Amino acid sequence: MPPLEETLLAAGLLLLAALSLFDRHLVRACSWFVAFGLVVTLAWARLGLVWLALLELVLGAVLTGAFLFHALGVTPSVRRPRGFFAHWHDPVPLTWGLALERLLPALAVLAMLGVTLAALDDDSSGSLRPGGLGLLVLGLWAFALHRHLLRRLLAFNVIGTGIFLLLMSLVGPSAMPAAHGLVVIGLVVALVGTALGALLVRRIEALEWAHAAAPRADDPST
Amino acid sequence: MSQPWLPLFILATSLLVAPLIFVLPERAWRARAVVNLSAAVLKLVLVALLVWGFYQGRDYSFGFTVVDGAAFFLQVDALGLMFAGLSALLWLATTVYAIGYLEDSPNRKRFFGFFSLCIASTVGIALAGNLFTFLLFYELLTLATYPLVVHRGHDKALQAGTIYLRYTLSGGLVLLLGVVALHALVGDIAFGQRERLADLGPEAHPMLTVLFLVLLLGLGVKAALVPLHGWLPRAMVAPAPVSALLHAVAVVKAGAFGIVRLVYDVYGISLVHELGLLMLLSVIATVTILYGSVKALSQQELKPRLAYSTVSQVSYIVLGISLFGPFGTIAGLVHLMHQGLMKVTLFYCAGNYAEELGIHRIDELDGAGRRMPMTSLAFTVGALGMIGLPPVAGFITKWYLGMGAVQAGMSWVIVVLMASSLLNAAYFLPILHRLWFRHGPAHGHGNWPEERNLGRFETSAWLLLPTAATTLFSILVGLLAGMTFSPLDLATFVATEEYLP
Amino acid sequence: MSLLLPIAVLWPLLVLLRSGLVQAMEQGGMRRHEPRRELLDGWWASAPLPALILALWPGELSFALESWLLGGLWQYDAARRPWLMFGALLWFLAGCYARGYLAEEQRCAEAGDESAFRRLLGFSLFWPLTLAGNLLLILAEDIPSFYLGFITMTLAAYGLVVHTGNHDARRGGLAYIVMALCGEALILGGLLWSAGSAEALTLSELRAAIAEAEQGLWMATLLWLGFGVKAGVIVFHVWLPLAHPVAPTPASAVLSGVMVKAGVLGWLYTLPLGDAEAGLARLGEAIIAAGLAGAFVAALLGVVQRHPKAVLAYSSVSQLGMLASLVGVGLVTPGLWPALLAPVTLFAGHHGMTKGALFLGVGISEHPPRLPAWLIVTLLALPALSLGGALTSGLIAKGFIKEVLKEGGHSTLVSWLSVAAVGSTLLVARALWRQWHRRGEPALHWRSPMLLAWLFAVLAAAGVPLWLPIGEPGVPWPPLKELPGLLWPAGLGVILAGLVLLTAKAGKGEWEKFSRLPAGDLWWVYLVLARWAAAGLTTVGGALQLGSHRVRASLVVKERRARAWLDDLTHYERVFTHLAVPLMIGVALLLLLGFWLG
Amino acid sequence: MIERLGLSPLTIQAESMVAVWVVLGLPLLLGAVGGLVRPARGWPVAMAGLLPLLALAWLWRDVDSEAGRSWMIEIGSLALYWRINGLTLILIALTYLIGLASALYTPAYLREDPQREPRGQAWFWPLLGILISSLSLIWLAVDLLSLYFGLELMGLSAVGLMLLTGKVDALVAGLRYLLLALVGSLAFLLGVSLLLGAWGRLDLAGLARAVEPGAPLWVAVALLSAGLLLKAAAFPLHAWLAPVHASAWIPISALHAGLVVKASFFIALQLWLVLVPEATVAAWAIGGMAGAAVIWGGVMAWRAAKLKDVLAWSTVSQLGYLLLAFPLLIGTDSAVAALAWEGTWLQLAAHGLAKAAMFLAAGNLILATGEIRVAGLAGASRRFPLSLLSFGMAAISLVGLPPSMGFTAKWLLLHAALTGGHWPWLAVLGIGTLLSAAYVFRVFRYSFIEDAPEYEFHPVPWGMDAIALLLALSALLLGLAMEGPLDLLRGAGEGS
Repeated sequence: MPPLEETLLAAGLLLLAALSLFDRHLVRACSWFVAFGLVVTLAWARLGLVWLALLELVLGAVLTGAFLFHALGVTPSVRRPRGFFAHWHDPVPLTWGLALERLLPALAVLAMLGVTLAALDDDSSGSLRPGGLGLLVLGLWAFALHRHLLRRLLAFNVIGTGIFLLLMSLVGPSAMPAAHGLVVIGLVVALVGTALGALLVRRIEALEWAHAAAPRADDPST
Repeated sequence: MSQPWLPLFILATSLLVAPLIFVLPERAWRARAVVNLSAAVLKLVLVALLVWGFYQGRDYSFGFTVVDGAAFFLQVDALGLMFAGLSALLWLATTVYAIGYLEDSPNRKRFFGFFSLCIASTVGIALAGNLFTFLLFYELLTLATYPLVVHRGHDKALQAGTIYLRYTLSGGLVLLLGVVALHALVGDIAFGQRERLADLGPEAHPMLTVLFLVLLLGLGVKAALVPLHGWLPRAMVAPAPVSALLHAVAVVKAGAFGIVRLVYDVYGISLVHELGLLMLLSVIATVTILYGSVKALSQQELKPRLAYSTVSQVSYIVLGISLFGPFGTIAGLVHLMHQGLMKVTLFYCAGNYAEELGIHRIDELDGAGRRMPMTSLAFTVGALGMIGLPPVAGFITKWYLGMGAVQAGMSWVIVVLMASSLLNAAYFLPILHRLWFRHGPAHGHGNWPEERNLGRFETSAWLLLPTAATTLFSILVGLLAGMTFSPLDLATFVATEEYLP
Repeated sequence: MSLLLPIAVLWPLLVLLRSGLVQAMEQGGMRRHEPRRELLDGWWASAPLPALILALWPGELSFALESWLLGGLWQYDAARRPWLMFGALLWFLAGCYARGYLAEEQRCAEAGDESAFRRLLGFSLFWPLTLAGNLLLILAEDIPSFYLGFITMTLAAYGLVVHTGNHDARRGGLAYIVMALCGEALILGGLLWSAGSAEALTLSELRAAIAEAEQGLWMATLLWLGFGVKAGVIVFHVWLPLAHPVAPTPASAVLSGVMVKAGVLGWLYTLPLGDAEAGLARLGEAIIAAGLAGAFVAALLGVVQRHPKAVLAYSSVSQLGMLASLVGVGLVTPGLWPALLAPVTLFAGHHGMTKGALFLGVGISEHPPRLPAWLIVTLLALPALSLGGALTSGLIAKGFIKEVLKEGGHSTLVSWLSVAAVGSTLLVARALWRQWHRRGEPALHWRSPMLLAWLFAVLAAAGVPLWLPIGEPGVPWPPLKELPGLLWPAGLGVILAGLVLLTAKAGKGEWEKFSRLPAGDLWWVYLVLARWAAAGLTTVGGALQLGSHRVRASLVVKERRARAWLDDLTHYERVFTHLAVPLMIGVALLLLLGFWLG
Repeated sequence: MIERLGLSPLTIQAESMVAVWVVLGLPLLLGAVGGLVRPARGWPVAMAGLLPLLALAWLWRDVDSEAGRSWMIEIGSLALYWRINGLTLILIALTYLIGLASALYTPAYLREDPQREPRGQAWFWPLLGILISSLSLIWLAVDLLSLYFGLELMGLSAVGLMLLTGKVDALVAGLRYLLLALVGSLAFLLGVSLLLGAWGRLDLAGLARAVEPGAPLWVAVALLSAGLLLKAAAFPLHAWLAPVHASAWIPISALHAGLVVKASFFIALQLWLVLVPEATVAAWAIGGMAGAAVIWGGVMAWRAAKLKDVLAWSTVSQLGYLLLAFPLLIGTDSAVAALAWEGTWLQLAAHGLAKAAMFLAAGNLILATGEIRVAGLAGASRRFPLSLLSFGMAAISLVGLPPSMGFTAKWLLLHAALTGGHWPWLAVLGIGTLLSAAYVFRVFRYSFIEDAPEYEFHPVPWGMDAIALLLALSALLLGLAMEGPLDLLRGAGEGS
């Protein structure tokens, strides 16, 4: 029976992840994600992985959040996104059928992992592992479901976090340094990936904007 | 004593000339001509040296391992020497011809570059000492000829090039599979190590039969055996020197040569006989001979008629080797040379008519013998040779084929020969009649399609000289077939080696 | 001295080369303003002279040439001597005759008539070439040389046949070349087969090979048929009456006098005549039957012809039929052959010279010399009667043959031959009659080479038994008591001819009905058959062509469709783009499944 | 074949370590310098490029004396395992060669490119340095942590390079590439996590001893492979490849198609050989994917309208050949595996050189004609014979016609397939040859058109042609001189 706070933590993580992934309002979703990052920091700290917590705080929550907001074009002064993020919602309408269909891959991964974990058969009692698995499934589902680039970036980050949690829950103490190494690299990669993605999104938007504005400029009537 | 360098030099004379030509600017036609001609002469001299050395009993071979179990191996034997000699000789003639033919036409640099590569591959095929090396040059030949086939660059040429590639690349692939399978079965076989396959014993025979058929399929495409001949008549859109070379030595002959190698030097004729495949070969050859002749009869244009004639004639080689016995062998081998000389002559003539008078159709040839007597004479000699009349070279082949057929107990082949002679006569003699006995523009009736006065003689001397030379050769190798070093002599030498180990 | 052999063969070629060079120089050089050189000059006429000299050489010669074809061996021996002699003589006479016969064209050519010059040039080139071939085939002992000579003669003679270049000449040429090529193919097959069975390279080996071979009968049949085309065996004879009338008269003379004999020579060279082991009696019987049939049928067909040369051509067919039946005897009764060879040779020589003289005479009757008419008629009738067996060489030859045949027990054949001789007489009578009808105005000077050559030919023909060296025992002169037996066919022929003449005089129209039969009889049948066959083949070929076109078109369509399909297929690429992550998971699952399976 | 990977025994030798570090670090250093200096001419690049080659020669001399070695590096409590053997050396040499060619080509290319992005130039050099170093690391590393690090570094720098053009379509394609690359890394990471969780170690030699078949291993390898195959653009996970190439800079395309996709393949194959050497069915499944890749890639290349698309799709197709290594190496007997081993690496090198040469030659053609469509090449053979010749020679290797390396590789693969009696792979190789001939000669067909309209064209500097030509020549002619390198490959594991 895992301790209550750990369970709560895991549940909070899942809730925040779900919110950040499925909130229809993008700025809000990003905000939820920052919150999610903070909770992950807490989780690491709770496990006694202080360095990891610190890294997660800086890289996972603060910098990633900053890049996400940058991508949206949202700054403290400008509160509403511009350009093609002006429409707030996902371009692809979500239907239940599609959502269920896209859940399949995530469930497949879940099944694979379930089989593995069952076979490993160690007496892990933490709630981190279910939490990690949940994040993984949520993230994969979202990744498969959404076409929106920013949402996919979010989903990617959530999956990454899920894998880190899973990893940490799996390894024994002898393998801890290697696991640390993996997570650190993974965090940095996630950040760089997010940053690149965010910058790209901005750039694409700027170019598209210019492209769309160009023909309009020589038509005075509009 | 082994002297590896001479075959390498021979290969290099045309292989290295290609980059040299590519480097020379398009406009430097004089320099290009000098390079081309000197390389061709050099190659001829080197081949002559090789022949001399070979008769002295010297051993020329060169080899290195490419990958485990497959070696690049050049070796000189009488058969290869024959083919190398033919290609060296015809390269010289065709180079001269091509210089004259392509005067003032675009893309000459490209043409001559690939032309040299084409010959390099042919010589490589001739000197190849094992199937791997043979395959190497065989494929290279496909590549080197493609730019020549599409040289004109118009739609028809490109279409022909595509079809050519479809056939030859597929054939090459099949051949590759066969060769690899043979390697997987017994490893690297140098040409002449016939006992390797024979030693496998009767339980390997089904496998060997299948492999033989696969290899034959691969080689048959280039040898234009029916029904794999479809590319050949279409490839006629190429310029005349290319057609000449394609038909006389390079592509078609490479296929036939490959079949000869396959039968004699890889499997060994006795093994093939044991497998019962000779009958199959002779039937294929017969069908090809008759089909090619009948198709030739229905052609209205000169070059396609010659092309179908090639389809028919090259199968004489296959027919020859399918006759179990020394005479059949001699016939097949000697036709390798004879057909080359005669066909090259005919194509030169076709090219001369096209260049000088713009003639492409047969019915435009009326009275051309008056306007271009030398060319027409050459054509006459070539045509009579094709029919198999003495004293032109073709007779020798036919004679030995007949002897071989009787020797092999396949007297029905004689009927094929008779029919083929008649068919050949039926499609060549009307041309000769038109040339010499009809009245045409030279007699004041009508006009030539596109007359150009290319030279002081009936046409440019560059065109006339090679034509005359090959004509002379085709007569001489027939008339003086009994001489030492004549193709017949060489072929007899090869055959006796084959049969009297 | 053995060099005489190659010289005899090569000299005509040198003459040919000379004519060619002269022509080339005239074309190349800017000498058009000068009058043309004479093409048929003395050098040209000298082409057969070395051969004639050789024929007079008493000894035997042989000439071997290692590197020639498959090993050349030329021989000059007693058996070849008569053939060479009468052949070369007739060639020479005909050559001299031609100089006069073609003098008119020569004048036109010199005056600048291009087409006349072309024709003459062709004649001047093909004549020696044909001659060279003819000489080579007589002298050759190795098979390739023999075949080379035969084929050279055959093909080059085409140029002589189509000399005038008009419609009839082309038709005659076509008949000639088509039949000749069929013959060539048969000969080639026979030679290859028989030579292959024993790896023979010389003609004597070949004969032995046929005698020994299991399928000797078939080889011999092929060869007999092949040479039979040239020798005018019935059914194959159609080219003779078509080609002879259109060829220039000297060419007709050598064609009929010498070249058709090449076929007979071919039989003698290749068939194992007189070989008791050969077992070809059945073929021999067939040959005799075919020969006699030819002799009769040709006579019947010939007498209704109008052109004198066509009549003479049929006469040749008839005579060669007799000759063929004699060759057949050589196969049926091999023991008789050694005795029969001499009369056969004599008969061939007699027929060659006489027929030559007759053909030359046709030209003479067209351009008669300024001599008394009775003299010309006599001179024309002399060889004619000789051919009928009534006079001179004909009488002696026939007597000789009858004697030998009777000794050999072939009396029936003798009777048949005698009956056939009636036909021969009728034929020559008809020929003379037609000549008389077509006679021209006397214009020729008596010293013209044409006339002299003809006169010499007539005399030589009459004296063939005197000078033809047929072998040791020599020609037996028929005893007087045999004469009636020998003369009756000719007499009967003359009488019949007279009767027919009288009948014809009585009712002109009736006679003309018979004369509608065109020369070349079966040729027209062949032509129709060939047309049918060609039409059938064209239909079949067209159908095949259409079929293959259809197949090709459908393939093209299919290919286009396949390409369109492929192009459509490329749209599915979007699926991979959209479903990349699910697909990745799918791949993982697939691999997992694979691991689980093994 | 696991012994040929040179995983053990561990040896530690200081001096070669230095050489290894130099080989790894020098590209980074030079990249940084390049980013600062931004060379506009080829010759400084050539001069600088000599340095890593010298370093490589040094390393080669050190290692060549023996069969190979592997060693452990400890960073704190982390243990990393690297090795060096003939295979590694050949791959590093290949990396340097293609990298150097691209680097040499770039200054001239950027001068000629009408739509250059000046900002991109500064980033090019450091990213190139990172890419080459990370590739070298991947060839060297034999523990999953180093491999993960190298893979991520390579992936990100490759994405960065691809984006340098700064055009919208490039960015969109790059973004998709980025996302998929990240997902692929996540799958990789997940697999690594499972392995680490199950057996507590990441070094391949140790894992090879430790692992036992079962669900954890299978799931882990399946996830690892899926991620790597996605990065390697194996069918059906190839969708990102063609659009990325369509708008990238030419030298970067050359580098990417020649090397980057192969790194993932290399890791995957290595993992399979170590972890699941007997998984025949799964290997056949990959073989099936390979066949589909060959056919699909070939068909798409044949139907593609743009020259670069042709090349990109041909990469997909050629990777199919490489994937045949799985069914031919996994669970086959030693004779087949020995042939396939050589064939695979030869194919990798052949395709790397040939594809790089083809991209460079195609770049020359595109720059010269200003046309990106294949149809725009009409008449090119008369105007740009040299570029076309380079293209052609590389194409020969791609099709696998003699005497090219591609031919030798195909020969070996065919030989292996025949020896093992794997008929489907024979068919795959055959169809692949025909399809590649079809798309290659389609390009030539256009180039030989004579009556084409005269496009505006300006020839490129000879240096650019020369680089393409040299690469193509090496792809074409080295095919016959492969015995030495193959010997190195064979000898790679015999020390153990």
